[in-house]
Amino acid sequence: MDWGAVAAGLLTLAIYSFLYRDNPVYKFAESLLIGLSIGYALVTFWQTAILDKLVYPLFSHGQLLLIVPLLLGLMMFSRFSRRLGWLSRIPLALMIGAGAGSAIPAMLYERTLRQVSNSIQPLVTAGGQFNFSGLVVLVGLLSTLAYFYFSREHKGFLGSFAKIGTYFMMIFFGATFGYTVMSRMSTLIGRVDFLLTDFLHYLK
Amino acid sequence: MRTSSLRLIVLFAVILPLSSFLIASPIIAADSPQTETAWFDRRTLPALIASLVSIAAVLYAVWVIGRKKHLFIREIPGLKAVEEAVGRATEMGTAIVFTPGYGGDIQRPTTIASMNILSNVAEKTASYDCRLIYPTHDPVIMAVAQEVVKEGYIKAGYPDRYNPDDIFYISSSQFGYAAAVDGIISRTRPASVFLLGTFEAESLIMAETGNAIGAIQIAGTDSTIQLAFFIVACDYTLIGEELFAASGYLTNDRVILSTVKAQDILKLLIAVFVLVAVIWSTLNPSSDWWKF
Amino acid sequence: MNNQKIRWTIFASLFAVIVVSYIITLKWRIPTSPSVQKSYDLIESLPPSSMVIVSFDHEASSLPEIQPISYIILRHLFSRNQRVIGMSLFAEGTAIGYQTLNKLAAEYGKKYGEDYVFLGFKPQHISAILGMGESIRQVFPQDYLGNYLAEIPLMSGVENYRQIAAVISLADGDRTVQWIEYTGKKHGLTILGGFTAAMITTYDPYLSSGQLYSAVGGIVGAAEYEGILGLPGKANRALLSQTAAHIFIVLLVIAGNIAYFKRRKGGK
Amino acid sequence: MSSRIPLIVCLVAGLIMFLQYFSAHPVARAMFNQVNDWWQIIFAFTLFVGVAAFMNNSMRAIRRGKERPFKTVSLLALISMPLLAIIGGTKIGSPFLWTFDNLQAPMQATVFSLLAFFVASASFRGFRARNLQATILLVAALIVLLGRMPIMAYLSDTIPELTYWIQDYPSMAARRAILIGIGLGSMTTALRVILGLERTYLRGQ
Repeated sequence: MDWGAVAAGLLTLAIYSFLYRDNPVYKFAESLLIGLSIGYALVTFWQTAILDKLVYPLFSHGQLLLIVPLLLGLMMFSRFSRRLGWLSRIPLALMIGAGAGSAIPAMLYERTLRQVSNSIQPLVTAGGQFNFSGLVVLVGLLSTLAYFYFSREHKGFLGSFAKIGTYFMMIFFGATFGYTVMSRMSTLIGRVDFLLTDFLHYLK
Repeated sequence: MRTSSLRLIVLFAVILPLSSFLIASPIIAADSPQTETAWFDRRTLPALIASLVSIAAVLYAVWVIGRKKHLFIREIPGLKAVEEAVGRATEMGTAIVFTPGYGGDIQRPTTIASMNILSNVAEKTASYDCRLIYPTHDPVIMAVAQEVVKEGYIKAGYPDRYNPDDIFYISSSQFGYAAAVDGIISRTRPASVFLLGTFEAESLIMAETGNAIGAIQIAGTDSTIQLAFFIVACDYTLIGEELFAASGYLTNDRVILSTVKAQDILKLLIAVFVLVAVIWSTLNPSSDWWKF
Repeated sequence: MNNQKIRWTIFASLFAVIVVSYIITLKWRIPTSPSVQKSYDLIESLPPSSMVIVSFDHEASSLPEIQPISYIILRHLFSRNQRVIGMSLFAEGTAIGYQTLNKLAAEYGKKYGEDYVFLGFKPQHISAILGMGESIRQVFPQDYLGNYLAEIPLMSGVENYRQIAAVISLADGDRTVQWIEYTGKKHGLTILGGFTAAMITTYDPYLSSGQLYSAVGGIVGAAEYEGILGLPGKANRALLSQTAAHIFIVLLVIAGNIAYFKRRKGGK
Repeated sequence: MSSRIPLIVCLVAGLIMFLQYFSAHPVARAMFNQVNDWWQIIFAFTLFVGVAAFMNNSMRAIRRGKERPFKTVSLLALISMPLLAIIGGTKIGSPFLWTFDNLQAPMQATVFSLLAFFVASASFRGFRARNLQATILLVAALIVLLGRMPIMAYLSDTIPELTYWIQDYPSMAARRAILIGIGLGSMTTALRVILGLERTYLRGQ
């Protein structure tokens, strides 16, 4: 008997019991999942960060610079002290600052420049035909941008133009929802497959 | 410290190296052959120009527009609801659940924007004496959120009401976190749920559970796909940039408000750029100067 | 009906719809798209005991869509007695790849180390792809289980891409693009793709230029493949379940509107 | 002092990371990797802090008798993973991986699959034609739902084509504009952080 499949099957059903209502069986599965996943994270980070990036390079290869992150990491523990608690803000400031610094050009390039440049297409195709889709993109982009214009009340021309933008956004939201149904259903089909095949051995 | 010395720091630390960098970069770029090891990577030139233009716009907005007496920002529907949401939780004597989503870490500006709203919500919950529960998947976010909430409680004048145990790390696994938040929502039955930050697939798992217990839900995210689910399942949704503007609107922070103005200036520039480029490409299909 | 009861009804019906539609196997004759037929023909035309690399370039979350593809392609390979070198360019694909290979190899009575092998995962995928063109052993000195490649019978005589008949990349992102760009021209490797439905259009340009030999897309592609082989399996079932689920959701949207307009009429 | 140092650290770290983006020089790349490694080390320590707080809370709850059985399950599960890893390693066939594969992973997959149910309940409730905008949302969703139905490829050419057109043009245009806004908002937020104008997290005391 495959005890793994039995355990997995029972836990699968325990999680599904939440769909009826919150209950002790779900709560048990939830508590187990929380505990296991925290433990798993501890092991993973111990191996990939502490051992591989700190302990081995520092003690086996003598990369002394690594004392800095070691100290910064230890400073995090000052949170448990009332007097020295502010020390933990130094590693936090380093992480926040470094993240913000790389975010500026990265965000501008990926989120802004690339999107602008990908939206530009000639309104007349090579064959001399009017490019209706291109016009739709142009109007959609500009009107949605108008919706995100905060400096003025949305009245008059700006108001109506921004309103067109909301229609485009609704198309986007609706289409995205419809588009993702397939992958969401796939996850359920995957579990049903597991239950019927590996747990109940109903299907081969 | 404050403004004057801040400006000095900005001037020396940012403007000088950047401007010399900008002047020098085309020369360096023209001189050195494009190698994989150049000091200045020519492929990043568009990002560099965009960064400098943006930084200029932000500094202009903070120093010039920021001086104006009244900074107008259009109404954002979800924000009026924040007050209502806290009020309702107090009235009903229940808690508020606030969570930042699985997709973000502290590196992500969205998380910082979410923190600003959290700070405002914390001030309100402090003065109404309403419990604020903040589960997160990221221990760094937990640490920062504790600082933010503590500060909010101090600012509101009730430091003793702050309970660090209510701002906690719950699991690093996406669906461990989702299961835990679902459990918290269905057990504490909060009157209001705030889902603000970068969300992934867990968005709808949380939003539907919140909906099932009848909570007012205010969501906001920069994950475009999850926006669709929030729009369908939540009462109010801050769409993308609205989340960033919201933090200024709520805190009435002049700096944030003026940077929102800078964003508007840049949006105008982008609109003009797009129009010019579309006309240009229509008249001259072989051109591609607008390709990055 | 109150909201809670409506929710329960919806949940129970969805579960029933999926389970029932998954149990049914339809013996329908699905028309085969040219790209799937081309993939089938290629594997069919390889001489027995050819070396094929199967790379699991996807994450666990897209497993439901990718797995039917990997199953049917591996079934085809093993039934034709081809030899399979498994690997992954995604950390998450590693365990999945190993388990999938073992499961299907067992079905066909294949032996690890003689008929198939799993090399494991390499980060920095571009340098891994490039490096294997020089020497596979350099990039993967050991297999996933820690055996040295020199000691694995299957790998004797396998130096680099020159001994490889084809690469099959099962991807939910753009990893296959890197296979195409870093091996295609230089080593003249034949590359097949297995993709999630969402990714198919991304690969259209590579298909039409011939850089990508052919592709099996989504569960539709997998079901077509199962159809050719006459082995209706997971994809056939999933195809029916997906269709049923989509119809169910459409009906729910319509029912929601009917309920809304009825209530509004009653309210007035 | 206690409030100045974090601000300076933040500014310096931000500037360095900003500038390295524009360089392909090995020194810059190495520095970037260095900072990334540091980041992971600090993150791991922060994780220990978070886990310590979690265990602390659970122990206190157990002592108070609040939800005793469930907190005990969490704690035992938490401790068992590192223990299993120490005893049997983390390679294939180890009890650690068995636990992950047969307990944790299936539960995670199941929680993920709850989404299918919630997509269903949300689509019953969320697509009502209340006004023009809601109607557009409804129509777009219905067309794409039909177009994405796997067997639709055999039934009709128009609906799948229309679906692709919607996704590639009107929907994409709105998505791009949303992304542009997010890019700008992120940029100004990050800039405020580096310049010390945004320091909710560093204030206090």
